[in-house]
Amino acid sequence: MALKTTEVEAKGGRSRHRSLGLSDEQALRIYEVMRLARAVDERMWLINRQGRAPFVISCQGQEGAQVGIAAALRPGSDWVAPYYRDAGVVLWFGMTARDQMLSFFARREDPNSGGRQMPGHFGSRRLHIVTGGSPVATQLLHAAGVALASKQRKEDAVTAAFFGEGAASQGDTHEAMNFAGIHKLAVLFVCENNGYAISVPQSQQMAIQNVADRAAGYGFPGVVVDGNDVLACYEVARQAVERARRGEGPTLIEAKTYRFTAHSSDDDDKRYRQAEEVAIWRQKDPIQRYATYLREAGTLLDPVEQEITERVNQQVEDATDYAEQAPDPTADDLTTFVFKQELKP
Amino acid sequence: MALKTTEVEAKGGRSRHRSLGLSDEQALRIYEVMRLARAVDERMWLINRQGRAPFVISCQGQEGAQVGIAAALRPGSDWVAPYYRDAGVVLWFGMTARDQMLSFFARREDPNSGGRQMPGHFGSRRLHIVTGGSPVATQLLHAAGVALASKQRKEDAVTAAFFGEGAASQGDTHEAMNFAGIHKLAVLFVCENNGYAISVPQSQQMAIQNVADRAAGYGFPGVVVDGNDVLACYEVARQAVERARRGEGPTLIEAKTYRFTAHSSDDDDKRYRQAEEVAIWRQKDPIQRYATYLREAGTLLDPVEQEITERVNQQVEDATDYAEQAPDPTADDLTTFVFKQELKP
Amino acid sequence: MAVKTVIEAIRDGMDEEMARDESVFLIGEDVGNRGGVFLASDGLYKKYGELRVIDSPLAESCIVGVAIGAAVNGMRPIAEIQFADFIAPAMNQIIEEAARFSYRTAGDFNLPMVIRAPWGGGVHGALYHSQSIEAMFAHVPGLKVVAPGTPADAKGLLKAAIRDPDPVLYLEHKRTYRLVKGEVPDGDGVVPIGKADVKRDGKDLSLIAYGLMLTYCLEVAEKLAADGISAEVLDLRTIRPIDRAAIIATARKTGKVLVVHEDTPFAGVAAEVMAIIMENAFDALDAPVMRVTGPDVPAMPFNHVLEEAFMPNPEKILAKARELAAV
Amino acid sequence: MAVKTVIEAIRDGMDEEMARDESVFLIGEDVGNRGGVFLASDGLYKKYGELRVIDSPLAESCIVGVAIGAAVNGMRPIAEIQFADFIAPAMNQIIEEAARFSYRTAGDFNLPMVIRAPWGGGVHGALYHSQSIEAMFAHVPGLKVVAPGTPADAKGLLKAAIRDPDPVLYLEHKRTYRLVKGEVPDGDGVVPIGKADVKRDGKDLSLIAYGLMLTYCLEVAEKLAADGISAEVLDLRTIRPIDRAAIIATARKTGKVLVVHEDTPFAGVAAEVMAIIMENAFDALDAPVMRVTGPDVPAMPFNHVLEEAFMPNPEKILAKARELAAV
Ligand SMILES: Cc1ncc(C[n+]2csc(CCOP(=O)(O)OP(=O)(O)O)c2C)c(N)n1
Ligand SMILES: Cc1ncc(C[n+]2csc(CCOP(=O)(O)OP(=O)(O)O)c2C)c(N)n1
Ligand SMILES: [Mg+2]
Ligand SMILES: [Mg+2]
Repeated sequence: MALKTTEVEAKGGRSRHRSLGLSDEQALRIYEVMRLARAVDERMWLINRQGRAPFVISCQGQEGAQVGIAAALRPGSDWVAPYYRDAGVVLWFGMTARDQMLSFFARREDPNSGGRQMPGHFGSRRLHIVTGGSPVATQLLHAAGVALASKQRKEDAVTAAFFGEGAASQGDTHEAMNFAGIHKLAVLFVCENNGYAISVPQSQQMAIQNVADRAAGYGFPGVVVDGNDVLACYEVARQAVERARRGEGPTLIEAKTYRFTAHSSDDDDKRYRQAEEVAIWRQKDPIQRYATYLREAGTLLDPVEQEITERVNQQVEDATDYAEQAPDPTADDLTTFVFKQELKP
Repeated sequence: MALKTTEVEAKGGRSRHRSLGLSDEQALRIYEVMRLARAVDERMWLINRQGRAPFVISCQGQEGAQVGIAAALRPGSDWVAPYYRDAGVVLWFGMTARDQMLSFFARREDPNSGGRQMPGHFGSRRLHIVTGGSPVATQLLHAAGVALASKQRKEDAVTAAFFGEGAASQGDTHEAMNFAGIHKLAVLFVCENNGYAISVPQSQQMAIQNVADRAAGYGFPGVVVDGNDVLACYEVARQAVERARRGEGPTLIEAKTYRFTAHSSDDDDKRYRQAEEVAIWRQKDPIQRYATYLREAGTLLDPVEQEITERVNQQVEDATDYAEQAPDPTADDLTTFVFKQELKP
Repeated sequence: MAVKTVIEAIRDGMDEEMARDESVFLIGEDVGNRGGVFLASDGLYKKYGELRVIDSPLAESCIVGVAIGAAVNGMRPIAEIQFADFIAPAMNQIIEEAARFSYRTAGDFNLPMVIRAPWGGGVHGALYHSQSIEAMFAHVPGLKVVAPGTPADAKGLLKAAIRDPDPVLYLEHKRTYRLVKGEVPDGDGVVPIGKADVKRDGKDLSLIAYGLMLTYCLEVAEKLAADGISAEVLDLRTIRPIDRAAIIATARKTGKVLVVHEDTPFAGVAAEVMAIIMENAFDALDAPVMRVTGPDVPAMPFNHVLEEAFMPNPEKILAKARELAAV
Repeated sequence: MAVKTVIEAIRDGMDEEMARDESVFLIGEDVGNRGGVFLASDGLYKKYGELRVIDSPLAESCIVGVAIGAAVNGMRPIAEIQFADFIAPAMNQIIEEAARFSYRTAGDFNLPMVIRAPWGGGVHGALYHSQSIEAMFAHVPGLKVVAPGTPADAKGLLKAAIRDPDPVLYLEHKRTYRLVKGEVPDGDGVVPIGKADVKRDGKDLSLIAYGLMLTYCLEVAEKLAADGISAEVLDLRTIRPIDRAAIIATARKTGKVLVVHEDTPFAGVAAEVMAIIMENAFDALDAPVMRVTGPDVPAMPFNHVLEEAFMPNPEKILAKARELAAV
């Protein structure tokens, strides 16, 4: 039942984005958010390696899947339940570089958690980003619940839950897909399959090639897509979103991708994967690849690229400066908000 | 990937059991165990309705799947992890009517639990029946673990885990199948799909027709079989056992069946299913159906049937008398065996 | 005022809140057509339809996880766990998710949701239909835990729980369902979460309990009165946040306290009550605080002899209370 | 005797037991090639191969459930939970299954298995890499729970746990891994489960702790000595079955007890220690037993200011100990 769409790229040629209904501006916006996600991430590593912040966890390599899929949603009315790599998703949904950096430095102003959670633990009620903790896969059930509420109120919002192929092994993943299938909920289950769960390769995680094949067991379609092809990701997500809005139920999208960095700043990926493998995947960098396409399509002209680069750098600089200076929480902040309180003190 | 074998019955005709490699004795033994399971169960309801015991949970209607599949295993060296309906399985594996009744009356001598657990919570280390609690689906992981140990010690034992289609919704079911698939463990996952989980119909339990279709998501075959056709069950189980012993990994067998009774003596099934539906399924009684076949095959002659009936009745009488007289545990038994103790006091 | 059973009070409480607020809905195993295995939701499926009374798949993590998501998106779910004994598959969603949503977002998210779970023994339920689970959950900051013992409190606390902006674990003692009857105020009575209740005034010693044990302690107090011992009975009602002031007040008043619960003793609610008294009323004690609890074994056995041996009952409580009174 | 860190002691303990007994094997996330995220199993995959050092899928219920099954069938699994914070998905398998196998079969089944879980904070681990989980599990009869604080105890208790016929939850404090060094006896030293250890003799007051807090309490005792206060330090080492005799003895000896843990207070281990003392040494107390614990919030925040505010540390313990000494 898993529909292979890896061949999607062939279609459309130099005006592929237009044939997908994306204007040049939209296509460039996607590019810019991917660039921004990458740039913030790179800066965080730099700062971490200088000992100025204790922890990074990265989106690098997965920006195509993240932004491509998020771009098919409607920020503000649709919902996302991202996981820790999904900088690309949350930036598309309205988080800023500054928000990212405030979280990275665990400042009081961090909109995700007030400095309580590690970086990468996104959440914003206002932006419709469901708060995430560290335990993997729990968010798939939250997404199903968010979608249930939309159905109960007869709203057409779509909810997308993102997770790794490791998280697919958790019972919650099964329970969420089963529930969403039964109730034909408007959910996109998006598996960013980067081949590893920390050190554990896919072959030790499951006996199958495609996580997407599991969708058949829940009565909805599974789609495999090249996660490093941002437009292909956009395309399958758009189809899934349309299906969901029509009330036809969930879709499982498996984006095959790769992470460029170690699992996190606490990990040493040389213990479990070859430098050559990383190098091969770096050749398939979703940002480079998209840039090449956009240049060939005549959409990304040199001055435009330069402007984007400047804006991105500017945001990273500003965000870093702002966040590094921003105040820490105080010891008094330790005991607030165990329960709902009407006002932030 | 789910291979339909509902047509199996057509093959073989009047000597079907012989073409499956079952001698007349074996075929009759299967029949007798089905009869015994049914007879003990019926007696328990009678006693319960008389107020002499507080709780029954039944195998009635599912004996074909239970005994047919168990018969493909080797009691003593193979293992089973049954669920609460599996009287047919444990009787095949060496439990006796007396054991059943001791458990039903919660006597001290109850080999499953010393009167601690409800009836239907089977377990015997000696008989290779993994102890079951009430939480559904946990036993699938236990079965995977038992099979892992067999693999680690390079033994060819096969382990069968039994569960309902409701239990298939639990995360543990997913995790167990995934693990067994990865390690190609010698496990049979046997889903006795009786269409309901207490009151919840299959349509509210999953969006698919066949639980067996999920096997594809774990890299091993799924088979649908008519659970009321004991020989068909035996056949698919034998194939799955052979595959497992060859080291080729698990099989998911879905036996479509029905429970004749309410969920348990605490349930009122009139609240959620029609008398007509029950009546239709009673027409498909696996015991009647098998008896008809055996008679037509010339295997079940009247005197044989009479002997079997007498033996079964005899066992039920003896078991009831013995167990009803048997002593209860004493208050001192409350605190023993929280941890391993060398001797039963 | 009408006399109701605990189960009726719960059903009424759900019904009234569902009528009052469209965002309230029920999800759990067999809660729909079947009306729940204890008939707690009998009639609600017909009345409110399949979008508001949802038969879930057999998966507790799903029940709670979906409830969390729905609460995020503006609903007020009541998640029913069929028996408290089957809550463990949902532990991760309850403890690591629901209890931490507010804290981990510094108040940006809150979860107005109730988890209802029938608990406790004395119903021939054996190891897996008799458990006490309150200590484990009460240990977790970020959850509220209530355990009413009377129909009025059952209804009033259920309403409070449904209207509360935070996750509440609502424990309903199975044995009290039809055993305990009492007046239930008409109208929209809410019993505040976090307030214990002196169910009987006394001066010689205090019995502190909740759930079924409240009924037993009231019985014991009656018997003690016949001996000339005046026992105060404090019904905790809410286990978390616990009413420290009420505990300290009764300890200071009588100087002798007996805490009673069915749950096993180690790091249970009684231990915490003892610690609170140790820290706040040590100087007022005339005797060490004592406890009567379930025994230190994994769970309640099926056989009736063993079940009786397991359950605290009026006789056991009375014996200990007399011991305490005599110190 | 060689000086080792806690993490080395654990690695050595696993290695020696795996060499000694072919039925011992390790299963968990990243324990294989990667050697565990803390390198606790570094080298073992190479040495013992893929059938004895198994990289599990990312599923804790699977890890524990498979370990249970393997233990049923003659093996002695060590199940590693990568961080104690991620044990909740396995709660059902641990509490409702592993802890009840022996009891529910009246001794027919027993499960020789160890669940290792790195716990505790002070490592910038934030809400989900810093948790204390001991109270919830210690509450459950049928489980043994150990929490060593020194390399020698870490190794000796690990060996005891692996050889034990029952399920043991083995808690290793992450902060002690490389911080705490000490002599580890050569050879096959087993530290018995269930025995506390007086790590420092004293007569004026008692500090009771385990895990990282042991190290802090020893530091505090040193400082108190400078004030002329003689503090006894009792290391529980095993939380369940708790060493009641040792607790009662030290309480009777000094008459003043301070219990210290990182875990939140409500119905925690300190509450149980206080209850035990209340019940058994009330008459010997010169002051109420006191506790220093983590605060009553869901979990330890990431930001260093908040983390420091959360963690008990020698200063906070010292202040409370002085308060107690002065009563
Ligand atoms: C329930 C749970 N167990 C363990 C962990 C520790 N952990 C964090 S990330 C991770 C691997 C996740 O792999 P995958 O889902 O493939 O996502 P990826 O990091 O590869 O994007 C593990 C084991 C966790 N966060 N949650
Ligand atoms: C974890 C858990 N939740 C709930 C229950 C209560 N319960 C007992 S049996 C049952 C239905 C099981 O249905 P199914 O798996 O289809 O088996 P069947 O009884 O139909 O044979 C339920 C909900 C339980 N035993 N365990
Ligand atoms: Mg991955
Ligand atoms: Mg069923």
